[in-house]
Amino acid sequence: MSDSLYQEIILDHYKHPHGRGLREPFGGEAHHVNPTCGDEITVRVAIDGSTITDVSYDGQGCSISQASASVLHELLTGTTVEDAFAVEKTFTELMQGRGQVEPDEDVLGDGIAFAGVAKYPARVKCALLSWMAFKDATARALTGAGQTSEEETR
Amino acid sequence: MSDSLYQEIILDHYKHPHGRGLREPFGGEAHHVNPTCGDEITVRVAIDGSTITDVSYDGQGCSISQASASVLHELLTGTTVEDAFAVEKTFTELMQGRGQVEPDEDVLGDGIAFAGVAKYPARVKCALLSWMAFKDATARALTGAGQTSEEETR
Amino acid sequence: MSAPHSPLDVDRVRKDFPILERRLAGDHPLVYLDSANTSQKPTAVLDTLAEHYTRHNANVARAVHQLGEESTAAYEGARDKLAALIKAPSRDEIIFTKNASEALNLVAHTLASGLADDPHYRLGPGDEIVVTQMEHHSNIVPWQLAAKRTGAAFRWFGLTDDGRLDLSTIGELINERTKIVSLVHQSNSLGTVNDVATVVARAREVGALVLLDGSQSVPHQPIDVTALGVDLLAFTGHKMVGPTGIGVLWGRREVLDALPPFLGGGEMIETVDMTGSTFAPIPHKFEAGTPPIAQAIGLGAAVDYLTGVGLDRIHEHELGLTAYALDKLNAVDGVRIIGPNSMESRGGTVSFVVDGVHPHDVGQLLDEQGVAVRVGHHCARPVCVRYGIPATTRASFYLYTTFDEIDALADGLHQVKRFFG
Amino acid sequence: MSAPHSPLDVDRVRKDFPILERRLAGDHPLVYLDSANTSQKPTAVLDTLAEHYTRHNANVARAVHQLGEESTAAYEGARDKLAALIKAPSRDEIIFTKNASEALNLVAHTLASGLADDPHYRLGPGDEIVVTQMEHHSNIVPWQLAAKRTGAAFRWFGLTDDGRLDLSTIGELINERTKIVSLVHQSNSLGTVNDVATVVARAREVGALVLLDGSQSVPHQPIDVTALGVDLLAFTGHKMVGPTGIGVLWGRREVLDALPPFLGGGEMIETVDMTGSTFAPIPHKFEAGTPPIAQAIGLGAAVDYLTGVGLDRIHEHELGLTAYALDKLNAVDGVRIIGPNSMESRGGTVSFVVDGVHPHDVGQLLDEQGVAVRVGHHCARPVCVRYGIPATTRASFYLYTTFDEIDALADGLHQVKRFFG
Ligand SMILES: Cc1ncc(COP(=O)(O)O)c(C=O)c1O
Ligand SMILES: Cc1ncc(COP(=O)(O)O)c(C=O)c1O
Repeated sequence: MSDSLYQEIILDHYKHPHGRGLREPFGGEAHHVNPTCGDEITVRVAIDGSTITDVSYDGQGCSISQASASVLHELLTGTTVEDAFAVEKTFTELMQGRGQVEPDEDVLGDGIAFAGVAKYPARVKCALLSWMAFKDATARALTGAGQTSEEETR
Repeated sequence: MSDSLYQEIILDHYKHPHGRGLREPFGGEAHHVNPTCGDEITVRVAIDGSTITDVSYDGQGCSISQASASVLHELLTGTTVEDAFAVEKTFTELMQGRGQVEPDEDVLGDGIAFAGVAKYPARVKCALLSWMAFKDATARALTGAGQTSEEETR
Repeated sequence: MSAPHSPLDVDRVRKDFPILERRLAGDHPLVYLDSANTSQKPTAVLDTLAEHYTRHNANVARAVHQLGEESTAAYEGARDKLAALIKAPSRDEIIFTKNASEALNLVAHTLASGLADDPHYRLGPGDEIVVTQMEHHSNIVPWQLAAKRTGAAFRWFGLTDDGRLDLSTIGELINERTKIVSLVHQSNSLGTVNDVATVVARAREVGALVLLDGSQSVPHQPIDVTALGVDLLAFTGHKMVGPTGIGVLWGRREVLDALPPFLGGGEMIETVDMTGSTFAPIPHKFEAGTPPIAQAIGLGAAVDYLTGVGLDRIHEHELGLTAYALDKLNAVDGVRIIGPNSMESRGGTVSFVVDGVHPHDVGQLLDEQGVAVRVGHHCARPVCVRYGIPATTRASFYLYTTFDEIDALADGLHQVKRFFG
Repeated sequence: MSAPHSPLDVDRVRKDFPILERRLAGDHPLVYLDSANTSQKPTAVLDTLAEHYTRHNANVARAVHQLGEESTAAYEGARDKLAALIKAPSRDEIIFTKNASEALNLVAHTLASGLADDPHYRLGPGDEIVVTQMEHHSNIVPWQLAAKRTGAAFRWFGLTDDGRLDLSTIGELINERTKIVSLVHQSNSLGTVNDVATVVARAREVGALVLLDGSQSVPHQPIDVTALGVDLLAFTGHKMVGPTGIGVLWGRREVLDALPPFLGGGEMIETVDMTGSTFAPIPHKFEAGTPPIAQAIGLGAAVDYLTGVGLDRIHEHELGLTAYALDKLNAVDGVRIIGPNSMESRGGTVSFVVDGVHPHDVGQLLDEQGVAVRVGHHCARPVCVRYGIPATTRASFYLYTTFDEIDALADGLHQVKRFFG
């Protein structure tokens, strides 16, 4: 299964998720649901100055959505908000590239394992679920718009 | 054009219609319209006892609908009501037979020229327009239901 | 478990379906277990489509030329075939729609429009609409919208733990205020075949209409609308070896006559004037615009194909497959059937969950082995909510399904479990 | 009159349309002059359909398996092609329907449903709907029904003696009470191409929506929805060398977002609960149930074909044919053109009457010579009423039409006159 969607890295993150669990303190939280498959995730972001000090999460869903949250945690914890949004943008572009975009390991780290997912439109939503919740939670943390947002990710 | 819809007989009746024109007295009248092509006909029936003493008509439309009214006049004037309905039934069956019904010249006279029309569903309505108005007018004459009826023939 | 005998020569049947020779990624043969989603098409249907377009293509009911006559005859001939298939009392009772969803919406919209002369066919405040919790979204959403528009109440039958309609409250649920009961014949997510007779009997007592969603039953068994006793029946061509883009609404003449028009346009009229229009009799009243001509003709060919093979034999074949599949799946550790886990009143659609593995992952890994199943809520989300699961994996069978393919599914599930173990 | 030069290699084009080799009764070659009714299909479209059904057939948007991915990619790819064809700002603005009639009804029904949040998109008493007297029934009846349902007034532009919109009263007809103006781009019975810019400009002044019926224009000329300035555009696949069973509604995102859902069902939802549902964003919000998948893909191939030949060149070819046909027909004694009798703002559809011969007889006799035209009111009866005629004979052209075929029409008319003379 070398062509498989399920790269070793993804399976690893799925079976041994990094940084899972919701933690305090946090500046913004977002809960996203994929209505087509019922996957859901809650993401919390803690910010100190311009640095993201923690990304914590909890949720349930398929291996792709769960592993993606684990990678998200790993890539973005400790970066600046600006860098985090740049990574988020690159990851989203990779996912929406229908398999035509070359993944950049320097930027995406383990995230490049998701390159194959881009060929499966039905699964792209899974991979992006936590990233969209992250964007939302960060925006809330930055604007102080209150802690929680509920959303359905299409 | 031997296979043509337009048999000599039909053309003859179209160009030289028999008994055309609305006459008095009459016991029942019916006005029928084919909404798809705008053809219309008015048929009047005069009955004495059980005998149809006159079928008069006027209208406008294609050669098939006009020739058919002329044949109708010729076949049914002077017959008994019972015989007239039998002829009407035979003609209707021929028209709705999709070209599978063998026409009976003894019953239908010049009406057999319409056998070819049965193969053209769009034209069957034209051929039947005056016959349906006739049925209606006769029913009105018999029941004394008043003189006129307006109808759209489908 | 050895495969039981089938009344069909499935190897021969499969030769009629060219797609079944398709090789997938990794040179896996296609194991297509997603027929409840859409069925595959036999050569006979595809040839009919091609023949129509290359020899007879023309618009219907509007032309006096030869192609027009041919096309009209073929289109109306398809109506005859559909009428015969479901034993409709009259061919005029067959309305061609684009799919089952349009057929269901047609009924909901016309009842909600308020345009019917007879108040019996007008939904309003105080009226009740009854569906079930196992309906496809296409038989839920139109009624929710109709309720919202008219003020009628939207009510539903719940489900028992083993995947059946809970009819215990039928006496209260279907009552004097009920205008219509709309329910599925065979559930597309659970496989349950519903007890239509009981629902019809109660609806008759209170004078409610019954609309049956036959999307998952008409393709798989002989249907007789008069014996069923329902007022209306909706089904869809693409699930019965026909083309996409075509569905059917059957209704008793009296009911279809009483419903006001739905879509307005060319050919559904009797006469149009700027100051007002009158409408054609059924079936044309409900067929606005150029109908799916080639698709109706293709569906006619599909009916010929299915009746040629024999719907009773197809049904029997599927029952054999289903019994075999239930046995096989129940033998896989950690697999739990969602829906009836016995052969009583069920069809060839089997949903299940695998302990600890998300259905998306089940489906994807099966696909990597060439086994095509559907995962998700199958457009029947309330069923998943009822059973407290996010989604299921669903295998569904048809006349071309083999016992070997069910073995492939079971083998695939073992591999899924090893992979995520 | 000698045939003018055409920018198309029509002989080569004709080889792409297998039906054009058809021989009719009496071994007459087919002279197909009924393309405004429905067009013929090129091999490229038929091959695409066959390839889809025999290699990739599966339901869309619901499957994680390979066939499902392929089918979805092809279906959504067709949406991209349609968006490019009409220069839509976003692919999401392309809604697949079953035909133009459904597209037009979708707008009328959703405006009439009263379910929109924004009152701008809810018809009610005091509001006005404006159409024209040259609309196809599919753009009259839905609005008459909507007016009946909501109490809105139904109004229309009249026609001038030479077959054009009478815009002299536009200032009064389109006023502050006008919610929507729905008009045809090119008339299917008169051939008139309407002055859309003037209507749009006035509608903008009063804040009315403009829906354009492009059924007879999109197949025949390059279209740019932004340049046209309309809010919504409806057209139909079967008239543009595509399959039957597929149509398109384009709308500006803001407008489509504001309209409430139309048909309810599978895949137009975001989430369904028995207690209420939410809806998917466009385009899926308006695509309930299994869409006409193969038909949309086939229409995509039709778009490729048309753009490959070049819509500007097709348009120019048709203008040449039309000028030639007007000359030829005007030269036949007793033939009177219904509609513009000049080349100013008109397309390749020519209606006429023959003195003393009923259109049915004209059409039938032409058919006996292999010439297929349409006779009747062409689903635009008010036009016939306006000009005091029961019906017309209509010849309509497309990219595969030759100048010889127009000669055949003129010869046929001479024969008609001799026959009934
Ligand atoms: C101008 C116009 N509008 C609408 C339609 C309706 O299209 P359809 O029959 O494909 O729904 C037609 C063709 O029939 C037409 O010519
Ligand atoms: C039970 C049931 N009803 C309705 C539908 C809707 O059919 P379609 O998608 O063809 O409109 C389906 C299938 O999708 C179904 O399984």
